[in-house]
Amino acid sequence: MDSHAETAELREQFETPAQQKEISTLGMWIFLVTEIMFFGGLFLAYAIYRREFASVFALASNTLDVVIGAVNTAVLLCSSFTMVLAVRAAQIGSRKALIVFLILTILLGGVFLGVKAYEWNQKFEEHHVPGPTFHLEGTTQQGPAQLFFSLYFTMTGLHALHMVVGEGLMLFLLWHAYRGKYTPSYYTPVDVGGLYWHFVDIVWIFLFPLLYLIARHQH
Amino acid sequence: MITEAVQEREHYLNASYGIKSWLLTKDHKRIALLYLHTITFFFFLGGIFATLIRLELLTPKGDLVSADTYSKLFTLHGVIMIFFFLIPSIPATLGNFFLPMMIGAKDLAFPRINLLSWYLLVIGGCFAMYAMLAGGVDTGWTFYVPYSTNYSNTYVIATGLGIFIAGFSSILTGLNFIVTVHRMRAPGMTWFRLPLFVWSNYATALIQVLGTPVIAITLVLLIGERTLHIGIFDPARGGDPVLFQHLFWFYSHPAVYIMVLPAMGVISELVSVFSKKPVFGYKVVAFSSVAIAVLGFLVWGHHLFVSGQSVYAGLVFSFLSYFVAIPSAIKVFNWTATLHKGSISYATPMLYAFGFIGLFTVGGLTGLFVACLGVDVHVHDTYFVIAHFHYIMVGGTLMAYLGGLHYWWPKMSGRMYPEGWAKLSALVIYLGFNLTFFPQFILGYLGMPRRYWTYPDEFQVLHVMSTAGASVLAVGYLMPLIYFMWSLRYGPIAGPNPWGATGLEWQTASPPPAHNFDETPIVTTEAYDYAALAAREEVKVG
Amino acid sequence: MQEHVASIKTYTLVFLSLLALTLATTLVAAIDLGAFNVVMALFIAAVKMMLVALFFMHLRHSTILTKVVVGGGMLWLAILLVLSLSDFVTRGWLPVPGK
Amino acid sequence: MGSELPLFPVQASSVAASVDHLLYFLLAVAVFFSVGIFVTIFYFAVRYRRRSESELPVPAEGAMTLEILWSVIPFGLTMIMFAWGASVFFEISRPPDDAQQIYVIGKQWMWKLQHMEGQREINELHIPVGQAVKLTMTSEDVIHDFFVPAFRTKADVVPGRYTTTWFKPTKPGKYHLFCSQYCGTNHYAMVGWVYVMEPQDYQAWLSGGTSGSLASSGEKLFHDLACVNCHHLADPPGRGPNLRNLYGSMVELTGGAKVKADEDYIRESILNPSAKIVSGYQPIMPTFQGLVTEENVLQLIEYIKSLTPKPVPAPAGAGAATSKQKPTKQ
Repeated sequence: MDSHAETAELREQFETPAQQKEISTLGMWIFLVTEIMFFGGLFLAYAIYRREFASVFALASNTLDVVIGAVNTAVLLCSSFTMVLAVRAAQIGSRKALIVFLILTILLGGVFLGVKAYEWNQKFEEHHVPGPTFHLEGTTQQGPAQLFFSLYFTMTGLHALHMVVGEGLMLFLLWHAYRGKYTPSYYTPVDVGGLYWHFVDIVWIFLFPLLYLIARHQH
Repeated sequence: MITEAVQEREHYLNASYGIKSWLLTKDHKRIALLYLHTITFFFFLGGIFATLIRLELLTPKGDLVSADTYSKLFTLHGVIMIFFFLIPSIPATLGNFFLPMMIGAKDLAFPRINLLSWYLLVIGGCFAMYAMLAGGVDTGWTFYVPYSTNYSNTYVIATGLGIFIAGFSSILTGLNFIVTVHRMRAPGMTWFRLPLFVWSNYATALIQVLGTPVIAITLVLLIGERTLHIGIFDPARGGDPVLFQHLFWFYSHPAVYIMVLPAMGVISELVSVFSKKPVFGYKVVAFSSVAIAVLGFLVWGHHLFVSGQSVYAGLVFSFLSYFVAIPSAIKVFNWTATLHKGSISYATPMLYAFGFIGLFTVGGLTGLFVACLGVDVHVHDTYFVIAHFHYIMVGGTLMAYLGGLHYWWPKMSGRMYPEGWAKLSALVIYLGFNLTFFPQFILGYLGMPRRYWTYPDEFQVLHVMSTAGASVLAVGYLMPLIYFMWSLRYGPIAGPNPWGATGLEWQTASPPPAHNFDETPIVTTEAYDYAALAAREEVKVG
Repeated sequence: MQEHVASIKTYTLVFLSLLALTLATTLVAAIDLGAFNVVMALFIAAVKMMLVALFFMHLRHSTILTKVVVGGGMLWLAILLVLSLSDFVTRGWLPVPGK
Repeated sequence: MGSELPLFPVQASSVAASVDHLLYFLLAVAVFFSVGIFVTIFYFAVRYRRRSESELPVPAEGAMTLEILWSVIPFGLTMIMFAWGASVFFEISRPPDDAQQIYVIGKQWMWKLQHMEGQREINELHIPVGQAVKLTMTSEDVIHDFFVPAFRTKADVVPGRYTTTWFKPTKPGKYHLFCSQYCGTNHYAMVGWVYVMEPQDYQAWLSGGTSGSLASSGEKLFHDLACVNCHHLADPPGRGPNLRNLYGSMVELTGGAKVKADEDYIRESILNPSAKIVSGYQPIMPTFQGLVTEENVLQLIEYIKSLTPKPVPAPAGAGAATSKQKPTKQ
């Protein structure tokens, strides 16, 4: 594969570098629309079952630790912040800042995944994982309670998977940034990587209130 | 594969040789031929299952295959024909090959993603083939829960993964087409100078991008439910099986427009070229493609009228379903109007176009029957529905696919197909098709349910007629396979523009050079401007 | 398209408001607003989404086509949710079990 | 080669005629447009066939009036189809109040039908002509579908909830019953017959062999499962709400929501008690999920229904001595 050949110069089917950049971002945005529809299916299932089993969902949601959830959201927002600074660094061509901010983004992403792993582990210990060992205190409706946690694990699991892919993308960008490949006239991969990262952050922005904050007033 | 007889000019087929030049190609034309081979294989595989089903139904008793083999037959017929032949058929072969050429581009926006799309289809196909060879899947192509998750013990997961992967091939093709049409048109190629084939593939791409991800998440949930029992569709734990049907049909109804819209694009081209007239009401036909793509997403509930869906939702979906019928009707009227005062040639592609318009009209009108709440309660899940969607899929999309294949064969291979044999096979297919599927309308209204291994004796006469038609149809489909191969070696050499068409793809050589055009064409005329074409011909000759 | 380079100050301002909104939605959830809780949570999440999309994803000075693509994505998500829910919400309106 | 060749299904229910009239209208529109387009294309294809390769037809400009014409007219026709279809659909969806209740349980690959008088039938249904019948159906495993072509009615039978279909047979005879939602290997075998009989034949069939009405077996179960310990039928209220006069009434739940006590509510309260707690009571009732079969649930529902004296006289069909009127002894 001639990956070296397509560094800065133009791939053959495009007329101008600007056309190539605009096409890449347009392609990523359309890909993000497919991701919106992909997560959309899960949000539909969540909406239907929350409406049908409101009380059990509230009870189950209150077993999640809201402080950890909020802190984790802040961590992810912070990683978005460092990501956008990385893109800005690439725009103005300061290679060192680009590398620093990419590393920060990767680390913050790692922290988020670590906290998520800790939460999941906590759920395993409290027997809140759907299956034969499942038990949720305070309700006889164990079935719908398992439904909540199925949705919880599916949605956060899918989001975590997208985070892992994002981390891989960031490492790829870090490696090429380290080799000085990105210049103010050619930094499309960083911009496109940023779009993907911010999208994954937006998905979490919706997941956090829907999963954690259903009925905190009923504590 | 192509002998030296084709004049020794540099073109995309002899630009490079060897397996690597094909399996690692980034040329949209070569990728189109790779797709052509793949989907032809899957078409004949699905056809074998269809023949076995029809043979089994020759007699009321089940005496050819066992009951669960019969379930596997109709399931695999559905899965392979829909996901591995119909959905990729026109966009991936004719669309891949000609869309860039028609807009004057050197290639698609993302050539490497285009190759990845083909690999995804092949890998998905391998999963489906593994499931088939290992023991088949017996849930029906619709995979309804709770049967597919808790009660079937066949290869549901392998098939589901196969469709999941093949779905990404469709998404990436759609993404590629949208970006290409928006950003890589030749100078002068405004939106209203685009050939209608490009318009319909653009509308199809919108559906592929917006719809396919929902079937992806549906399959993820189905496989999750089947392996980990997450309970999302399990009624014992509060899950609702009707939710699966909503998620499934949200994609699967627009999917039928993924299958039929490119066919409409081909027909617009054929009708225009073979009556040497621009398509009547160009803008209306173009916008009706996009209208079908958009409205196609609002109507899926007509598959759930008797499923336990609420009565009021049934009203909403029936009402919206009639909106999506109007653009299709407009297209048929405009094609018919194009013929008026035209110079109509009876070349094989035009025979397929006539066949398409006739059969698609019947298919579309019976669609009004199943969208009507009162009648659908009776005909839902009967042979009436089977006849309806085969009229549109086989009578419509397949006819247009064959018509398009004949129409563009000289451009793709530099060879003409044998006209006489082609006309005969078109006629055989048309007659065989009607004999196969028209009796099924009557069967359906009589109440014969679908997916039945045996049936009451009084339905046998209609089933025998249908099976007879199926054998004629099978013969009709084998003929093109034979004479297309024959034409590659012995077919007469085709010039750059054998049909006198106005598209940009006919202004370059046949078969076209690797980069489509020696220099990027400048478009100055409107779409389908035959007068300008004639003037250009004189200039060249004079 | 990318000539415009936003200043660090704007990004920091957007970032801080995102943090503030996260805190706000967590605190608001503790107050019993009945059905309004969901609306409030989704509203705050939507504001945060707009902030990230407009500023961090440079949607503000993207091409019209990109904005249409994003709008289309949102609209299709709405079609999926609204039309599907139209079934689940109207169940039982006809006093016949299962209709 | 098989017996006679039927081309149109027999009309054997009150709704069949209206569905068929709707079909005739749709057929008329379809034939009109199909023939219209076929003939037009054939005529144009012959009239304007290509005489020579060099002829160049003058391109016609698109006529917007024509476009609007063949958009609005089809749209008008489709709206008629929609409205007429919707009215027939409501007729099919709403059973009349005096309909005779029959319970249907779909189970992988057989139909179990239960009459109020206690008769249990497998894959067969005997009903009197002229008497509307309401089927309340559920499934024990996958989705099935109760389809009687002669009656033009069909409804999916979904596990985990009740669905309803109804018909009023108008012609005595023996009609096909099909399962029309794929439910597994023997989906084809899940078929049966609906016998529509003259009223007196039906009475003769009815009186032959009955093992006590559904409500009486429900009452026995009510005691066996010790429901009576909490749900006292006499005055001192027990820990559970008194079920007398419950069916059809509006029940106030904790938190103020009001819900109608229909079959769905009773079934959910048996299988998922804490889903809806009546206000003023504690969520202490254990779940009976897995302890009771679908038939038991139906029997309990029928018994609870019998605790609500029916104001309207019993339907004509069930002339035999039903235990519905007399409150059974403790």
